[in-house]
Amino acid sequence: MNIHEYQAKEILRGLGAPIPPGEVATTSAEAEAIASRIGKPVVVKAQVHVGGRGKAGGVKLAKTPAEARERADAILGMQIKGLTVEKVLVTEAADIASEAYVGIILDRASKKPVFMVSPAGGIDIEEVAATTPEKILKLPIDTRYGLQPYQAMRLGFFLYDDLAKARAASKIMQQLYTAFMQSGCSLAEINPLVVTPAGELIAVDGKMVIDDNELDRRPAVAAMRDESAEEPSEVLARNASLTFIKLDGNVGCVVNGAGLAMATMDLVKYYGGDPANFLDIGGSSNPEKVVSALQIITADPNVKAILFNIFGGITRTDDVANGIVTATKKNPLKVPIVIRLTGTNEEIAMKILTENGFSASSDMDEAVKKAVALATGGKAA
Amino acid sequence: MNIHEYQAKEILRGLGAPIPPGEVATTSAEAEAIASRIGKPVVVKAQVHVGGRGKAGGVKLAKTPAEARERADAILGMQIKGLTVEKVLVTEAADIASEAYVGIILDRASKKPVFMVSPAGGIDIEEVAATTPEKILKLPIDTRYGLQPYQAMRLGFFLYDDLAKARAASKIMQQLYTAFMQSGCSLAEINPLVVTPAGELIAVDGKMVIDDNELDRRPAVAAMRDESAEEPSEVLARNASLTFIKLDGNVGCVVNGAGLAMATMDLVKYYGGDPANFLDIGGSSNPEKVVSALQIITADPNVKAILFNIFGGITRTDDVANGIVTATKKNPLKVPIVIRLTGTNEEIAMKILTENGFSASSDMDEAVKKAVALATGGKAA
Amino acid sequence: MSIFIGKDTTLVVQGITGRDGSFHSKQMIEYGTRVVAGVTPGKGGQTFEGTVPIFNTVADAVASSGANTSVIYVPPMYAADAIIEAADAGIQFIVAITEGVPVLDMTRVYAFVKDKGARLLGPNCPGLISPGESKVGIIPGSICAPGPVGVVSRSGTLTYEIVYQLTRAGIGQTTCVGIGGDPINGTNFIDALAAFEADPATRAVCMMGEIGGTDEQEAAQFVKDHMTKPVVGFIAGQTAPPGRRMGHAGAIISGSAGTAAEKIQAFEDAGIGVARRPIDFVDLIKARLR
Amino acid sequence: MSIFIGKDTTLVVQGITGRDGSFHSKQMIEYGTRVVAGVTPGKGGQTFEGTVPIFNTVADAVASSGANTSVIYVPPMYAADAIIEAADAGIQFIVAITEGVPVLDMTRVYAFVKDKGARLLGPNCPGLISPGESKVGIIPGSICAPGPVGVVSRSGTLTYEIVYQLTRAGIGQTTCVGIGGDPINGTNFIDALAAFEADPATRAVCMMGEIGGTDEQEAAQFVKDHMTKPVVGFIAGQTAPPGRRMGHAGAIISGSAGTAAEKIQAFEDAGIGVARRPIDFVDLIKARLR
Repeated sequence: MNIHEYQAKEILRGLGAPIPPGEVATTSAEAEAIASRIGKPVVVKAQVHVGGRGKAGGVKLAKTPAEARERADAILGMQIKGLTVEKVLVTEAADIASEAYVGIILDRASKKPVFMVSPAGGIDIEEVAATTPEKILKLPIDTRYGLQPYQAMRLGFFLYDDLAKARAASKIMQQLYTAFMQSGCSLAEINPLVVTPAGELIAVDGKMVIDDNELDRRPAVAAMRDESAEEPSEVLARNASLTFIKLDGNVGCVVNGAGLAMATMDLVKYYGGDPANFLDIGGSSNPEKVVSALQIITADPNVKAILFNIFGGITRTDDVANGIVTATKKNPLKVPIVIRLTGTNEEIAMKILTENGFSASSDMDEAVKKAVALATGGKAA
Repeated sequence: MNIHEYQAKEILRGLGAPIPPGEVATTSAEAEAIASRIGKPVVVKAQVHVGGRGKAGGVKLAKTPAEARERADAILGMQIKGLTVEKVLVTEAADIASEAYVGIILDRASKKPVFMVSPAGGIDIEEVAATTPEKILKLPIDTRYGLQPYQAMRLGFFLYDDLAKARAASKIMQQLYTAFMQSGCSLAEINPLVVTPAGELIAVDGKMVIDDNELDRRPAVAAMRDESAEEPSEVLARNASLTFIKLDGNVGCVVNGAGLAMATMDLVKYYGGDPANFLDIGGSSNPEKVVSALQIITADPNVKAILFNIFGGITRTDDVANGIVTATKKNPLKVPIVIRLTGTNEEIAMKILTENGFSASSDMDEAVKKAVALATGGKAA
Repeated sequence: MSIFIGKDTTLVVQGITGRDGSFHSKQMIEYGTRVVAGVTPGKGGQTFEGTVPIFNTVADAVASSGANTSVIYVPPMYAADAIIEAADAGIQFIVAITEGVPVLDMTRVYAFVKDKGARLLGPNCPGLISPGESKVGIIPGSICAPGPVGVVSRSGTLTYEIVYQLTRAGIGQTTCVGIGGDPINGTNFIDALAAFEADPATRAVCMMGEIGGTDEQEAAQFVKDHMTKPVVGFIAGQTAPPGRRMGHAGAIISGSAGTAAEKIQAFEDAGIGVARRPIDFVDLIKARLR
Repeated sequence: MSIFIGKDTTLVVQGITGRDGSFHSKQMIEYGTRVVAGVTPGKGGQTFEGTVPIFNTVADAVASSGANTSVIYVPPMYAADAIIEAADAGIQFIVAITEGVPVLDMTRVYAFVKDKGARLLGPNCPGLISPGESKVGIIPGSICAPGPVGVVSRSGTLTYEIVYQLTRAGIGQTTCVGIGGDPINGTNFIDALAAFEADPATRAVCMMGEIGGTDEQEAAQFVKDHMTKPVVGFIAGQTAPPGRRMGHAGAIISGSAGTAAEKIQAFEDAGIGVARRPIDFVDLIKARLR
C-alpha cells in the first residue's frame, strides 16, 4: 500500500525527524490558509501515488499565500498518469545547499532491509545507480539486531565528512529505520535529504510503501489508506477480497491464482489480444467472489470479451460455474464470454454451465485464442 | 542492585501482570490505612534485600486493619540478617489453589537469559532443582529474537494442562520477560505464581535484581535504589566510586583490582586472620579515593589493622602513597597499617612513605602475615 | 527417487484442526503421506481422524513421533512463530503454506532457520509432491504421475496447469516443488535445481518463474555453471505493468528491474529452453528426454 | 611462539584518542605491538602520535590498514556497538578492555561474534601479552618475560602479581591472557587452555580462577580429558560471602553454586596442582618444568 508524502512525513516527524512545517489541503482556500500560517514561501505538492509529479507540473513554488492559492487551484484536479490529484501538501520551501538520498528497501537477495544512501540526492536513485554506482552505499541490516549505532554513523559519514552533520544524519537513519519497522514498510525514503546553507539537515520529501501483509496487525497504518487516490475499480475489488489491477486492454480475465493469471494475460497478448486486467479470485473462491469479479470487469467499457481460466485445485470449479450463472442472471452480459474450467468437480461445473446455455472447454490455449478472436472482432483461431 | 518486592510488583503491574492490590508503608499507621483501603484480609511483608524473611517472622497475615497495624508495628524496625526493616508491603491476601515458580536468570553457561518454571512453586527453587529436577523446565531465550509466542505457550503448558491457564501464564511470561529486559535484570522471578480457587492466576511475590552495569542508561531504574535498606558503609563507598563489601573480620583491606582483593582476603584468612571487608580502589585510582577508603575502613570498630596491597599497573603507586599521607594527616590512625606497594612508580611511592614515617614492603605474602599478626595482637610471623 | 520429501518423510501438521489444515491433512493421508502428528495448542492428547495424535507444541510432537518434516497451515500473523517453533524443535524440512506472512517477519525467520541448519519451503507456496511417494502441502495428487521430470515453480495453479499437461502427455515427475510467490522465502530456484541435479531419477527440469527480483537470473547462471541436466523455463508476467504487485507479494517490477524480458534473456543466455506458452513445455521436455 | 597474538598481529585501536585509549596505545607501540590504525569518529584523516592513521569507522580502518586484531577502549555503553562493528568489519580477534558493559548487551554481542567466526577476549579484561612479540591491552610489559609458561586468568592485578613472581623467579611466559571478570565473555578458560595445549612453545599453564559460575569446573574437566601439559590453578574468593558481587560482575556465589571450595575440588579431581597462595605458583610450576 502506498501512503502519501504528507503521511510519511507525519510518521517521521512523530519520531523526531527534521521535517519542514507543512499541512495537507483539499481546496485552494485551505492551501492559502496553510501558507499564511507558515508565513514564508511554500511549495505546493500534488499528493498522488505515482512518480514524476514534478515533471507533470504537480510541484510548484509559491511566494505568497495568494500565490499558494493559485498553485493549488492549478494542481488540484490535475490528472497525473491517469490519477486525479485530490490533495496537495503545502510546506515551507527549503533553502538548499546540498541534496542527498536516503532510502531503505526490503531486499530480496540479502533477505534483509537494505539502506541505500547517496550524496547525489534529489534525483532518481536508479539513475545514480546506473551512472555513478560508486556514489551509493548499500548496507544490509540484520533485523535481529536492528540498525546499530556504528552502521548509522557509517551511513552518515558516507554522506558528510563533517562529524556534526554525520551525527545528525545518523540520527535520521535511526528515525527512518524505526519508521520502516514500525509501519511494516517494504520501502521508505527521504529524497532529498537537504543540507541548508546554515548547515542544518532537513527531510524535504518522504515516501513510504507498506507491505500489504502488515495491515491486519497495524490498524493505524491501514487507516492511512486513501481510497480517493486509487483506481475505483481496484478499491471495489479489494473490498470484495479480489486481487485486481486495471489495465488498458480489451480482454477481461478472471483466473484463480496469481501465476496462472499472469500466464493467461501473457497468452492473450501472445495471440494478439490485450488483457484488460489482472484478476485473481484466490484459492478458496466462492460464488459471490465470481459475481463481484464479473461486476467489476463488465463495468470497464474497454472490455470486449471475458475470459475465465480456472484450474480447480482447492478452488471448486462448480463454485465458479454457479457464480457465473448467478451473476449473468442478475446482469446479463453484453460481451461474449469464454470459459475454461478444469480440475476439481469439473464434470459438475460443465453440466451447470451447459444447462444454463454456456459452453466451456478444458483447454487453456484454445480458450485464450477464442477470447482474443472475439475481442478483436475476428474469428476464433 | 536489588530492588524491593513492592517495586518489582509495580513494574510488573505497569506491564499488565495480575498483581494483587497493595501499597508500601513506612509506619504502622500507614499500614492500617492501606489495609482499610484494601478492605480485605492482607499480608504485611517486610521489604528487605535478603531471603528467608518469612522464617524470620517478617511476613504476617492480618484479618483487619487494626491487626495490620499490629503486624506492621512488630515488623518495622525488626532486624533480618543484620538489616533493619524500614518498609512493609501491605497487600491483599490471596486464596491459593496451587503455586508455581516462574523465574528468569541471566545464565553464564548458555550466555542467554534462561526461563525456569516449575509447577512446584512457593518454595526455594534450588531445593526443587536438587530433589525433583524433572519438575523444572529450563528454556534459554535468544535475546536477538526475544521470547517467542510458542516458547511462552510451552512454558505455560509445562505449568498447566488447561488451555486458558496456559494462555494466561504465557502472557505473564511475556510480561516478566519484558520487565527483565526493560529494567536490565540479571534475575526476575514470580514465586509463587498462584492459581486461585476461582481459577485465576496472580503473582503473589515478585523479585528483581538489576545488573549494576545497566544503571547508567536506566535512570528510572537507578532511582529505585533504597539506600536505607543497605549497609551504610557500602552506600558511602559507592558514592566515592569504591567497590566495598563489609565483612565481620578485623583486618581492613585496601587493594586495587577485584581478583587481587579477593586473593588478599584469602591470604589473610590463610595466615589466621579475618578480612574486615572487600575493597577495590579500582584501576585509575587517585589520592581522594584512598582517602575515602581509609575513612570507611577506620569507621569500622572491628578493624584492628589495615592492610594496603597495591600492584601498580595503571594504578600509580605514588598516587596511593600520597592518598595514605593525606588521609592520615587529616585523621591520624588509631590502628596499625601495613603497606605493600609494587609496580608503577614504586620508588617514588616508597620515598613518599618513608619521608612521612611509614614503612612499606614490596612483598605481598610478607605484608599479609604482618597485618594478621598486628590484628590478632601476635607478632608478625 | 525424489527431492526434499519421499517415502521416509514423517510429517507433523501445524494447525491440523484448522479449516485448511484439517482438509489438506485428510488429502495428504489419503495420498499416502505418513502424517505422524498434529499440533494445535490446547488439543494435546486428542487425535485427528482417530489416528493422528495431536500435541500442544511441536517440541512435544517431535519428541513423541520423531517427525522429520512439518507443514504449516496457520494464519499469517502466527506463521513466523510456527516456522521458528518447528526449526527449534529440530524439524529439518519445514513447508509453510500460509499466504500473507509479513515480509519483515521473514527476515528474522530466514536467519533463524538458517542458523538451525534446517530447510524452509515457502511461505505462500503450494508445497510439494513426489508422485507415488509423499505429498506435503496442497498440490492435487490427481494431476501428477511418477516420472523423470523435476518441476519447480514460484506459483500454484500455473504449476498445476503445466504438471497436468505433462502428465496428460505421459511425462511423469520426480518431484513438483512450489517455492512460493513471496519476496523472501526459504528455498529458491537454485536450491531446487541443485537438488534435482543431484537426484539420479530426475532427467530434466521444468522451471516456472515470474516477474520480480532476480532469482531466475541467478538460477540461469547456476544452470549454465553447474547443471548437466536439461532445463526448460517459463516466465509469467510479460504483460504486467511496473510497480504493481501482481497477486504474489514478490511479483512486482521495481523501477526497471525484475521484468519478464530480462529473465527470458537470462534463460536464453544460459541455454535454457524457453516455453513461450505453458503448453510449449510438453514438446520442449519431450525433445530433451529423448 | 604464543597464542592469539604474536609478531603477525596488526592492531586497530578503537577509541584511540580517548584517555585510556591514547595512554595504552603509546604503551603498546613502545612495547613493539604493530598498531596500524586507530578509530575515532570525526577524527578520520588525522594521525595518532604522528604515525598511526585515524579513521571514522572500523570498516575504513580495516580496508586501509589490513588490521587483523582490534582492541577496544570505549565507554561501557558503546562497547557492544564497538565489538559488533569490529566483527562486522572482518576483524578476527577482538579484545574488549572496557569494564561495566551491560551483561544483556553481551548476549547479543556473543551471538554476533560467533556468527562471524571471530574471537572476542573480554570485556572487562586486561587483554593479553606475548612477551617479546606483541601486547594488546593493558598488562604492564615490564613484569613479563619470554618463556615456556602460559598464563590465563579471570582477573587483572592478580595476574600481574603472579606473572611478576614467575618472572622474578626466572620463569618466562609464552602468552599471558586475561579473560575478564564478567559473567558473559567471549573467551573462556577452555578456549585458552586448548590454545596453550596446541602451542608448541608452551610447556605448562597457570590458571587463575575465582568464585562464580562453573567455568573453572568445566576447564578442569577439559584439562583431565584433553591436556597433556601440566596445569597449576588458583581460585580467588574463598572468603567471599554468598550473593555479593565481589567487584567483578561475574564474581558472585549464586545460592550455593560457584564457591571456591567446589572449584578447588574440581582442580584436585582433575590432577591440577592447586596453589593455595599466589606465591605457591613459583614452586609448583618449577616442579612441573623440570
